[in-house]
Amino acid sequence: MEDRAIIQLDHVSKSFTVRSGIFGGRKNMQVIGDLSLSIGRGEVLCLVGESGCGKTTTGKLIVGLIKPTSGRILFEGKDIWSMNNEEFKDYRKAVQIIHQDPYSSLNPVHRIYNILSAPLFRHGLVRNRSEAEEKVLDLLDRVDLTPPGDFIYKYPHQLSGGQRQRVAIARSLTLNPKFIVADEAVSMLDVSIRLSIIELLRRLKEEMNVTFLFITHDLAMAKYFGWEGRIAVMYLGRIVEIGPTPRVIENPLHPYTKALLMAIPEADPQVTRNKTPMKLRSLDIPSLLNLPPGCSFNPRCPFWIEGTCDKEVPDMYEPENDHYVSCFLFRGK
Amino acid sequence: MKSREIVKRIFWEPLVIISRDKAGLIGFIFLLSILLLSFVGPYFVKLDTEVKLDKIYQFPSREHILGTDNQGRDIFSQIVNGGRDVIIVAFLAGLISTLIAVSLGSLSAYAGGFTDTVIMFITEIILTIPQFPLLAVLAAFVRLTNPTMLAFIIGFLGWPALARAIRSQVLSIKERDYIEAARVLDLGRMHIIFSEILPNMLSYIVISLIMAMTGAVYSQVGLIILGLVPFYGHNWGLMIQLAWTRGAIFYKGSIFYILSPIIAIVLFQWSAVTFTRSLEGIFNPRLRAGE
Amino acid sequence: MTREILNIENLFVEYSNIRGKVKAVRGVNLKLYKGENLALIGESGSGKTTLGTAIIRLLPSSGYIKDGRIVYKGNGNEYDISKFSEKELRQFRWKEIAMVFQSALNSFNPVLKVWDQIYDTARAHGISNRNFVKERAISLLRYVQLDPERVINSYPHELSGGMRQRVLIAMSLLLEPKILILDEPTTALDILTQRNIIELLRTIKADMGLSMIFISHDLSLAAELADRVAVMYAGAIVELGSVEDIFYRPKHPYTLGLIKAVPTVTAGFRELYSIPGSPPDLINLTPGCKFAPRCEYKNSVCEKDEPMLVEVGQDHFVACFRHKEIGNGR
Amino acid sequence: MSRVKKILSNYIFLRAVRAILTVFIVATLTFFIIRLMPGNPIEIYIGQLMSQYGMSFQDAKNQAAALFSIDLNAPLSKQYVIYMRNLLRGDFGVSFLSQGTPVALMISAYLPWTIFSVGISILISFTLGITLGMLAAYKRGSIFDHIMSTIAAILSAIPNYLIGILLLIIIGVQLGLIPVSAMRGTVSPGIKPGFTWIFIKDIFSRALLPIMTYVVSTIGGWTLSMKSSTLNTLGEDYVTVAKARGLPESRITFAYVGRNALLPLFTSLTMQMGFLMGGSALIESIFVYKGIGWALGASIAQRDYPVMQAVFLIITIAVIVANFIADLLYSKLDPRIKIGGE
Repeated sequence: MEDRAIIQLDHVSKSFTVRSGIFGGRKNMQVIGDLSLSIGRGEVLCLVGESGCGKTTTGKLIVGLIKPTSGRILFEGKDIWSMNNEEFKDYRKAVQIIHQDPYSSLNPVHRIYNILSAPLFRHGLVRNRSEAEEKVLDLLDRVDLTPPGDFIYKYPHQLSGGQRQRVAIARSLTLNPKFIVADEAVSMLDVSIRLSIIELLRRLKEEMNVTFLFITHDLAMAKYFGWEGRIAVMYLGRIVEIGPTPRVIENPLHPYTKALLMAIPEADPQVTRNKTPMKLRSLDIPSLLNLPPGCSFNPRCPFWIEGTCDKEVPDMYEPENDHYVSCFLFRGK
Repeated sequence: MKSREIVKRIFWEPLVIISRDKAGLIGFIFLLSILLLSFVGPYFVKLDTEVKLDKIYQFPSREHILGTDNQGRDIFSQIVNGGRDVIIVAFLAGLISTLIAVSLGSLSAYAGGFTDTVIMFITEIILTIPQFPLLAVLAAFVRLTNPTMLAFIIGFLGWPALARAIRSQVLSIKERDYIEAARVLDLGRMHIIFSEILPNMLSYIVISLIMAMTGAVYSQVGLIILGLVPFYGHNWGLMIQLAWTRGAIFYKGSIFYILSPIIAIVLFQWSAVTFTRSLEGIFNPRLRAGE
Repeated sequence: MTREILNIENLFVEYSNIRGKVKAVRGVNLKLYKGENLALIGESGSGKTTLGTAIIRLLPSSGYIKDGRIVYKGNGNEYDISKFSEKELRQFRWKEIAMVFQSALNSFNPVLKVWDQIYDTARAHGISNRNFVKERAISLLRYVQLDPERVINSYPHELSGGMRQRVLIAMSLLLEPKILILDEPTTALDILTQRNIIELLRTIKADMGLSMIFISHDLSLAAELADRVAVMYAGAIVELGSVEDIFYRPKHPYTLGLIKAVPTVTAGFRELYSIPGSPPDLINLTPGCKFAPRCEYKNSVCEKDEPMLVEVGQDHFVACFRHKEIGNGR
Repeated sequence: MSRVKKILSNYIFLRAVRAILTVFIVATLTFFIIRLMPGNPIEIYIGQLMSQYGMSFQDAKNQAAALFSIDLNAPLSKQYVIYMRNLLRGDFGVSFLSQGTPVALMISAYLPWTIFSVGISILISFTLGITLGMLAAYKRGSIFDHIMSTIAAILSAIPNYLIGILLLIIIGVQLGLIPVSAMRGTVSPGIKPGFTWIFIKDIFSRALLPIMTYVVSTIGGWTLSMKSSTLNTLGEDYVTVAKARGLPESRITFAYVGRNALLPLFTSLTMQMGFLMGGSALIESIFVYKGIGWALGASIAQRDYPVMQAVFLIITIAVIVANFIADLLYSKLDPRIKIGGE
């Protein structure tokens, strides 16, 4: 897998300093702790976790919007923060992001044409207006905004949420990317529209051979979009379990993953009413400013081993082939 | 873009939007009239400087539409000729304040960290010092010799509140997802500042400029009334100062003499503030597109 | 068991804005029975929240009830809520029908302690014995698994989202209302907290036997908690039936589409698809079935007339001309 | 958090530190402005003494040094230290014109009147303004709202000194209700200060026009801000929930809407204090109300530099102290900022 990897995270950590006033105490808030991850070319990796677990930060680190506090992020084997200008430009073009909120991801003062043509002009993909128009129409067509002529000179506010998200997707495609981070790309959309956006992403992935990091809080969507890929489950800034999607869903190993799967309400009365949720030791999520020592899930975990889980941080163990878990229950297995 | 479309976008659409808000429209009309009166009017109405002792404190008549002053001079001609300098100084001062505020405010927000802390600390300090006394004290020290200097002094003290507001605007726009998208698309810093951030702040900046202008009118006329601006030939502020120091205001018949410049200033301030209500719409495509 | 407690008759609600009149609720007929859980399901703009707030007459100032009655049957009497005076409404709200709002985060006055807000509520309904209220508040907070001593003296901002939601639920039980309306009670919460709230609501239902109305865009909440489900589209109820009917024998193409649009995690794969197009403009409504433009079953009749709710099975109603053609389960 | 840290990050503590720091900086600025400005007042004064009274340079310099309470022969850094030390002792030097009168004494005679008139005005204007603003918000769209909002918009656009002049003309001259030309100063001669009815009546009647001016010129701003703040608050979920809980209208209006709508106005309150204290230079000059603002105007007109410098400093300090008090009030009203830490 290493040689095919398009993106690798090598012991990446990210902290923010939180200050209160001029003399207030500075506190280190570790959002990502020692994250190592490798995403193969053409793969779909679903990053799943609750809000505030650090999954959006991971996405921003990968697209180079923020710098890691420590560790390296490699694109095609090169550390993005020690690239030369030429290499960094190529990386910028190759790695794109689709945001969650289609209402804030499009600049309200620009028409769709301007939004989509700016990167084309900037990177010399078109030379004049008629070329740009042609290319923009083609992009709109590709994201099923048809007929594209109806959309090209509209402002974002004249479109519905689903249509805006399609424009945002079209924008991410302008530079023929190799890798796209989709950060909760459907969670703000109406239920009946979500699936069509997911289908669009799936189609683009096939047509353009794009690698996807699909960030979501919705395990069902992850399962649906990433069945052929892998799922990584994140909790308080760390990946606690990672493996091929079918195995993580059908045979979850980490207590947190298990708790999630047992807790998720499902749109099927029989299925959902027959669930027996896991009894957690505590309902409260620890604050990132005040993380518990040892495994961060230990204060809530029913399988917690006193003296071990609250003292040491577990490594990644591989009890099954390609299926990793960071939990002492699997040490030595 | 065809030239007709440009004309339509720059002139016609804003007018349509202005006409939508009633108060804003009235403000716009008044402001335009005052500007015309003060900048074009002097070519038609000469300043009456001739002392006519037989015509002191006359009430409005066909000959003198606003009556006459304590030396029998026509008040209307004084009003027409007394606005230009006040407005020019206010505009210059407002422009300087806005320029400083926009540069420091955006720099502070964009750079963040230590730069931000320092700029904001200085801003807060200047903000705490009462502006008018500082101006007055400075005016006493610095020999004010011409209007430009006055505009500079007022402008250099008027930026802190604006800078703070601009900073928070830039901070909030900077965090929007479309800025992130532009960064990921490598559209360049210039594009991000001038094409993504600035257009979203344009209405805010123009409104700030107008508010800074009204603030400058306040300081300027205040200084003139206190007698701290020695060089002036003739303007609305000076009319008030003369009426006050020479005791004209204590005379019942002087009502038109004293009221005219006051009303001129008040109308200018009010119409400028009211006009800003329409400006929001001119720069906002959501309102522009006519939804 | 099936005695009705609330009867919404032919209700129309509109909002006026600059562009015109938004027809948010159009001719809704709905009964709520004693002790049942009813789910109102729909997407944004379907009118579900408007319907919910109309029941306790808390529409935003631009909204008004245009027509229809909301009949509440309690204490052996019938009251038309839509005719209540302000004073009657004040006494009625929270005592008879309480409502838990979407954003528990903002449901509390940020400058008052939890206790003050609880006591405010009791006092507004004539209970001013501090010790009595305190005891009741403590037992309710304990019931929703909170540490009463700590919570009662906290300001809202000192509590987490899940805790605030539980405080609000505890507060909604303060006056032992007959009906509890919950608007998206779990939407903003993380999954483990959601589960906890769902379990809590289940316990409340078992313990107290009150009637609940759940308003949600989330089908799974209905699947979890509802006895009956009403599906809303463009301001009207398009299908109404038992939770099994709705999930396993849907008869309206929209219901079918919604269910097929949501993947499940633990169940096996099933065929999924999404509904094309987007919801209609509620200001300029076209004639005919409002769902027709997005419907694969539509024919010329659908574009002319709007279908009424008809009974297609026991207590199963659907508003579709072509319901016979819609698949029988999966 | 340790206890020391807790105090260090405490909101009030931080505000106090900032206030003291600001005073220090302003005092320093004043020192350097006086000495480094092109039209250095000390040199001008020395020049004056030499040309008018034919003094020798050394004599003139000594007299100037005594007036400014500065040792002009010392290096600038030492002068600065002495200046600051004198300030700490409350020694601001002596006036040019009324020679020999310590500036500190003059300030203690003028300052209370400005604090009295401006303070009362802010109280009246703030209370009235927020009441009217809330009413306008509650009756949004009504004739009352339209009229109130229009008047408020016009009033807040007029410079306060013009309102002062207008009041003087209308009430004093045209209607002749108040003998404006006789009303000079803050207290009628012969009336003894104390908690007597006569004294209180007298000081209020003399402060009447300045107070009216301040109130009329600020009330529009308060009405408009309170209206928009109330409208925002009325849209908050907790207000809807309070209605759903069946709370009486009065309780919602005061404890739920009013108190929260008030909070954002505190920033303007601190700004307003500075603005009014500063504007008092004009207002008090117009009415010849002998407060600190009048003293500033007079000292500038007569180029009485020691007084000017000290009065300016005192006005600034008064504003900083007033801001600090507003901050304290704010922290009492909003529980969310009590703890500086988290």
